Amino acid sequence: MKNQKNFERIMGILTWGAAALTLGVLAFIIGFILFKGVPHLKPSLIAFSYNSENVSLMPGLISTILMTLLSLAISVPVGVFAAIYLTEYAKRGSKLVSLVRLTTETLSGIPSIIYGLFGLLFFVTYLGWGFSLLAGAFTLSIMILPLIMRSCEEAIHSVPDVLREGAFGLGAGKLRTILKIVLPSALPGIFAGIILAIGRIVGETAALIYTAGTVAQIPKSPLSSVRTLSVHMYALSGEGLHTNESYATAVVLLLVVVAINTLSAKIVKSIGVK
Amino acid sequence: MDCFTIDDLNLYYGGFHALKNINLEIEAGKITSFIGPSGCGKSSLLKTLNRMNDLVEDCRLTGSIELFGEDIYKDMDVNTLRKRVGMVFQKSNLFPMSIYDNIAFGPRTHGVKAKYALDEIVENSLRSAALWDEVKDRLKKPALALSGGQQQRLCIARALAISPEVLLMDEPTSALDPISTGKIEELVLTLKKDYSIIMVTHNMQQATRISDKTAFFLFGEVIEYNNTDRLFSLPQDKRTEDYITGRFG
Amino acid sequence: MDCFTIDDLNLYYGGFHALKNINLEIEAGKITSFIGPSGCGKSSLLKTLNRMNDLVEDCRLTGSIELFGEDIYKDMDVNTLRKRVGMVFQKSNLFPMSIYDNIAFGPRTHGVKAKYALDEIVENSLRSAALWDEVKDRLKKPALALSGGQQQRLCIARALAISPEVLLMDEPTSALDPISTGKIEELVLTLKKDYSIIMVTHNMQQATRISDKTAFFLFGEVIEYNNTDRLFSLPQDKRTEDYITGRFG
Amino acid sequence: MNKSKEKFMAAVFFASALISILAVGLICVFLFVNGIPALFKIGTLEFLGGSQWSPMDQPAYYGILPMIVGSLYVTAGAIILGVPIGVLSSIFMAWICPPRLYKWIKPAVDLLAGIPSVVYGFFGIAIIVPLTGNSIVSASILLGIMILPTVISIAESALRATPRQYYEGALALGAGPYRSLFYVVLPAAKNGILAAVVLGIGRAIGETMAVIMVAGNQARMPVSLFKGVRTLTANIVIEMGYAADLHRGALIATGVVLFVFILIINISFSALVRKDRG
Amino acid sequence: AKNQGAFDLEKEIIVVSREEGSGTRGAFVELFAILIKGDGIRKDLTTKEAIISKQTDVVMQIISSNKYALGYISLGSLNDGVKVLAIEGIEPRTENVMNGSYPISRPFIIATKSDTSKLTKDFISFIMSKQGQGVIAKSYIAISDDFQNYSTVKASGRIVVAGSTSVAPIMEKLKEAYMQINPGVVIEIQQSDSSSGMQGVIDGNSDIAMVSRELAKSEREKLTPIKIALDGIVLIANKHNPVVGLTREQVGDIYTGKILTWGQINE
Ligand SMILES: Nc1ncnc2c1ncn2[C@@H]1O[C@H](COP(=O)(O)OP(=O)(O)OP(=O)(O)O)[C@@H](O)[C@H]1O
Ligand SMILES: Nc1ncnc2c1ncn2[C@@H]1O[C@H](COP(=O)(O)OP(=O)(O)OP(=O)(O)O)[C@@H](O)[C@H]1O
Ligand SMILES: [Mg+2]
Ligand SMILES: [Mg+2]
Repeated sequence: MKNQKNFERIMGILTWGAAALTLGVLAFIIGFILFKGVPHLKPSLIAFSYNSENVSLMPGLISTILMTLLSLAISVPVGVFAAIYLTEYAKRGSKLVSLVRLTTETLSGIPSIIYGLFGLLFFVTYLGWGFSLLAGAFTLSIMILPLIMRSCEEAIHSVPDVLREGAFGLGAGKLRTILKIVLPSALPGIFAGIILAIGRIVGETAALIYTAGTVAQIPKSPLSSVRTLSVHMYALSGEGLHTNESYATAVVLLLVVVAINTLSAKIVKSIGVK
Repeated sequence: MDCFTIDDLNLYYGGFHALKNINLEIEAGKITSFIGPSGCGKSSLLKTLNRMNDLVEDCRLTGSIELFGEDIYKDMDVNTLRKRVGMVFQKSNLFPMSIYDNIAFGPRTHGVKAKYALDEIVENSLRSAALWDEVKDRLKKPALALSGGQQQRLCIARALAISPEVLLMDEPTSALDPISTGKIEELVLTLKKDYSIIMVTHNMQQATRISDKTAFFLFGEVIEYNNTDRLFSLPQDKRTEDYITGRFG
Repeated sequence: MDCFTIDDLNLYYGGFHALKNINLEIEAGKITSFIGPSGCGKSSLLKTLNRMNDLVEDCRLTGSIELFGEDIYKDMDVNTLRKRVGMVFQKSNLFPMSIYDNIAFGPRTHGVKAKYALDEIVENSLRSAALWDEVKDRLKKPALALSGGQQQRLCIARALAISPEVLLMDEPTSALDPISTGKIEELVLTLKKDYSIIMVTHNMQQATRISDKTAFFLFGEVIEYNNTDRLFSLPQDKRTEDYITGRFG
Repeated sequence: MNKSKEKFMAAVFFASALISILAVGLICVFLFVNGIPALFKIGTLEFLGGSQWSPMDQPAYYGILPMIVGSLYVTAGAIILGVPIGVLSSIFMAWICPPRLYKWIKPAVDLLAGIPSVVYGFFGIAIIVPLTGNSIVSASILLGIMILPTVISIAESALRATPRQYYEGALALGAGPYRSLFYVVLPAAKNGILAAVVLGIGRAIGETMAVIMVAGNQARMPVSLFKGVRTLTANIVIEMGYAADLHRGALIATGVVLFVFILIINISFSALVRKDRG
Repeated sequence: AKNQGAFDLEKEIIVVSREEGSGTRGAFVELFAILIKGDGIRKDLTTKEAIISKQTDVVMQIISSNKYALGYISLGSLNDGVKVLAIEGIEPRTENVMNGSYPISRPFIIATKSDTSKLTKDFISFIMSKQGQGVIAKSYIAISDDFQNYSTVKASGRIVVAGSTSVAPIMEKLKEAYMQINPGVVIEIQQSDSSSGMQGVIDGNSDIAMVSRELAKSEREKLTPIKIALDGIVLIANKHNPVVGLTREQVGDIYTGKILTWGQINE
């Protein structure tokens, strides 16, 4: 009995402590960014076009949003559908599935610069897209595909079989069962994967420098070279010339992330209710 | 006429031989009960009848099952089969959606779209399952907030909503109180006019009350299959007798 | 002596008034049944007795419940309460681990570590739940591969393994066949010597067969509470009479 | 009609799987085609076992052992710090945290996932490095923080997916909430948690931009936890811009080594899962 | 708090260097004889203990937060968070670099193919004009100050410039000045690194490469380099460091690991 009590107490402290630590670290990082960045926010930072004096982040902001949307538009359907295939269609315990899963997981640890070099070779040079929004988005899509696939697979797996049985038992085909019962139940898990993916897109630099380039402009076409906010910050800070503006950009980037996350949560909720 | 003809059926879960040489002819328009001790394979047989066992990994089967003359494992599309052979499970498996949507799921699957038609189906099914009065004011609330008994009745309502030809029920009333049970039994008796019903039950009284034929299972085998009153009054096999008297002795 | 004294208990799920002014004295060393139609609050009352309702958000309660004189909502540590008041649920809730580990979980929680002691507890509990012969060769296999009935019996074995003072059972035999039901009933009768037992059941025959006292619930109220034979033979309330005769009428 | 839709969508799912496999395969091919020749030219043993890395000298040395060891240290450090805190936090979020608090914590963790590496790097260099120097410890702490959101999000959704009745069943046996969580719910969610850990490790190994700001990046065998270290990924990122010919090949071969490195980790993890299932 | 208290001469010097291959390091190791070059032999003797940083601002951050650190950066990036050390008593000032008395500088180079477009040639002629060098002189060091005036040809078209991040800031200024005179021209600047910049020109993806180091032999075969500016390289230390200057030899000894503590310098 006493052991039990101690266990409860210790684990309680550890659990609350861990959560507090996580939040503390987050608060600290955000505080740090705000502290360093907010004093340097100024209207010229959001001028419509960039030049070396105003170092405007507006083109970067728009490019980031476009890059995120485009990358997700490519990789979410492919990733979710692939996960559906692997979990619901491929034979359970099939060798191929295990191989794909293993490779996928493994790729999640390959540094993004390798994806960048691949994108440079394949999309930029071989397909002739040049440094462009499109080349960047495709490269990032490949990069986040493992993340989407894996979290989606896990989410689909955790949907209880009795629900599938229930739907099948009513004569629903596989497709309907998956789309109407399994996917809605798996939505929170899939969403978690998407949030992580958004994080990687928004935060990526190395892969983009080699594929989307670094031109700070509002893209006129998918084949325009762009500079996302992350790359922008990297470029600003690198030579130590615009470190303050770089922190100010980080503040804006945080706001963008919050906005994107909130928006996607809303979207998921509106799908989930039905 | 026979609705199901089961021929020399064997079922294995991996290495475990769960059903052994089953031969049964199940009559259309009748109510058939499966009885027997826990673990004897009643649910397993029921599931093979609408191929729910397809979902179980490692589950293998030999022999044949025909539904009105068509081999359900060869000639028939599995979704069509399951629309024709509805099922209510032992454990409630409601979807995490509203009461209304749970019931509407089946009809929607089979093409009913108009709201008034769905409304009608939902109301009728709920009435049939003796649940209408309790839930009519909260049709849009999540189904999972209902009590155990209410959930099970909702499962029955859901199965009725697709108006199948055959209805499989795996202990559909095991979580119900006598009043609802009575209502369901009544309902089952009404449905018998148009549908064939196969029901697994632990309640021998229930089997006696409503079923026309009864099959007694033991360790994966059918020990005895006969008209219900005959099986209960004049069991041919010693083991059947032991079992049905076990309750009272 | 009373094991539970329930005083003026009211229970709300959010705005829904699920239990109304319950006053009950439950005797120690006896078997008490709760009967009543589905949704009348039997499970809800049972859960308040070991504070499982604490987990339900929005669940609010007034009045008091005493276990052998101690107020369980005030004086007592909730884990101690739950060790003293064991519970078997309406739906099987086995853990996704081996049969052995399922049963050993409780004793391990309460400090039993030695393998031989655990082995003994596991065997005894399984025997008591009439499951030993069926599973003794696969104690290390996952519990969830068992049939519905076997799972429910395993849940009972698991509850017995912590040797509680009071045993709450929410329709523990609703998924069981008569033979196992008979065994469990026998077991319950044996346990009565040392334990107090409270059981929700839909089976009035079961209530008659084993319980000493019976409480009849309707829409969240206790309509009648009396010695079992008296309640069934001479119901004082018209509604009780309607209900208990409903089955046969 | 319904049938053809089923068929069509099944084909779409299959095609998506193929595309994914193709994409994943292409990256692998790219990696191996560009890396393996260099590996052979340098000599596998000299490459993997050599402790001197000076590819721009003449004669050049291509020994990546220091970086292999460095990656091991830093990754292990990140796991030791990040995984327990992450898993504990996910338990907190999925089961303990009051809903009112959850409304705030969840977006916060999502935000943590959305902070770019570069910003983590700024944070590391401004806050962590002054305390622990450009060192293994600094890199581990920073990476430990960076893998938190990955571990937390995935583990949390796995934990959430475990049926409530497991938890209730354990409570009803008199187990306290934490015992119920750690002995019943956590094991039930094991596969999802392992996936979370694997992806977290992947993130830790693959991360570069932040790490190179705090790790010191010395290409020599690690000497102390409070001295700098160069990881495999840092090696690639630092030199790729200037590398040509064999040097470039050697850097991509470093990627191959990383791939194999993670593969080994993943295989051991999935063996762990399988052993338990059987 | 860390910077308070006395400066402990027994403490090790925290040596910070740039990554091998970067133009800054290339110039630095050559000028301080840290690099040995001979027939088929090339060896960079920089101590293995040196912290390697890929970015100038990271070097500055490390120096500004660590009392015992020593590093080097481009003169153009200098800010007042750190302290500049004189070399052989000479302050690193623009005029000292130009007149050669401050010894360490490196060239900023652009490289093109010999058959590059007319437009590109015009842009280059702008860079090498009085106007262009004037732009450079604002933050970096012009090659010299006797250049021709640039005369407008009202050109139009697109030029892609790619390469070193060190050169990019000044290239951006040049671009803006040029585009003001020639509004019809679009100049895109891609910053990555010297090598991929030159590779881009060779592959035809870009027109001008920005290079912050000497060209390799293979690169010189395909590209024509033009020196457009000079950049001084300065040694920087923490503001709490009492040392004000170093000799060439001391710098070399510190960076090759022969001098380990600040105390050894005063001897
Ligand atoms: N998926 C499965 N894998 C392995 N064995 C199984 C599986 N499903 C059932 N079994 C086994 O097959 C046998 C028959 O199970 P079944 O569920 O058909 O019994 P039942 O007669 O319905 O019992 P109950 O009355 O308890 O529901 C049991 O021994 C059970 O353990
Ligand atoms: N968590 C909950 N939230 C809201 N309402 C609930 C909740 N649990 C139960 N109820 C409602 O409280 C009432 C009593 O439920 P309870 O489960 O106690 O019934 P019961 O008598 O056990 O029924 P059954 O015999 O069907 O199990 C029902 O109307 C039910 O819908
Ligand atoms: Mg069954
Ligand atoms: Mg109940």
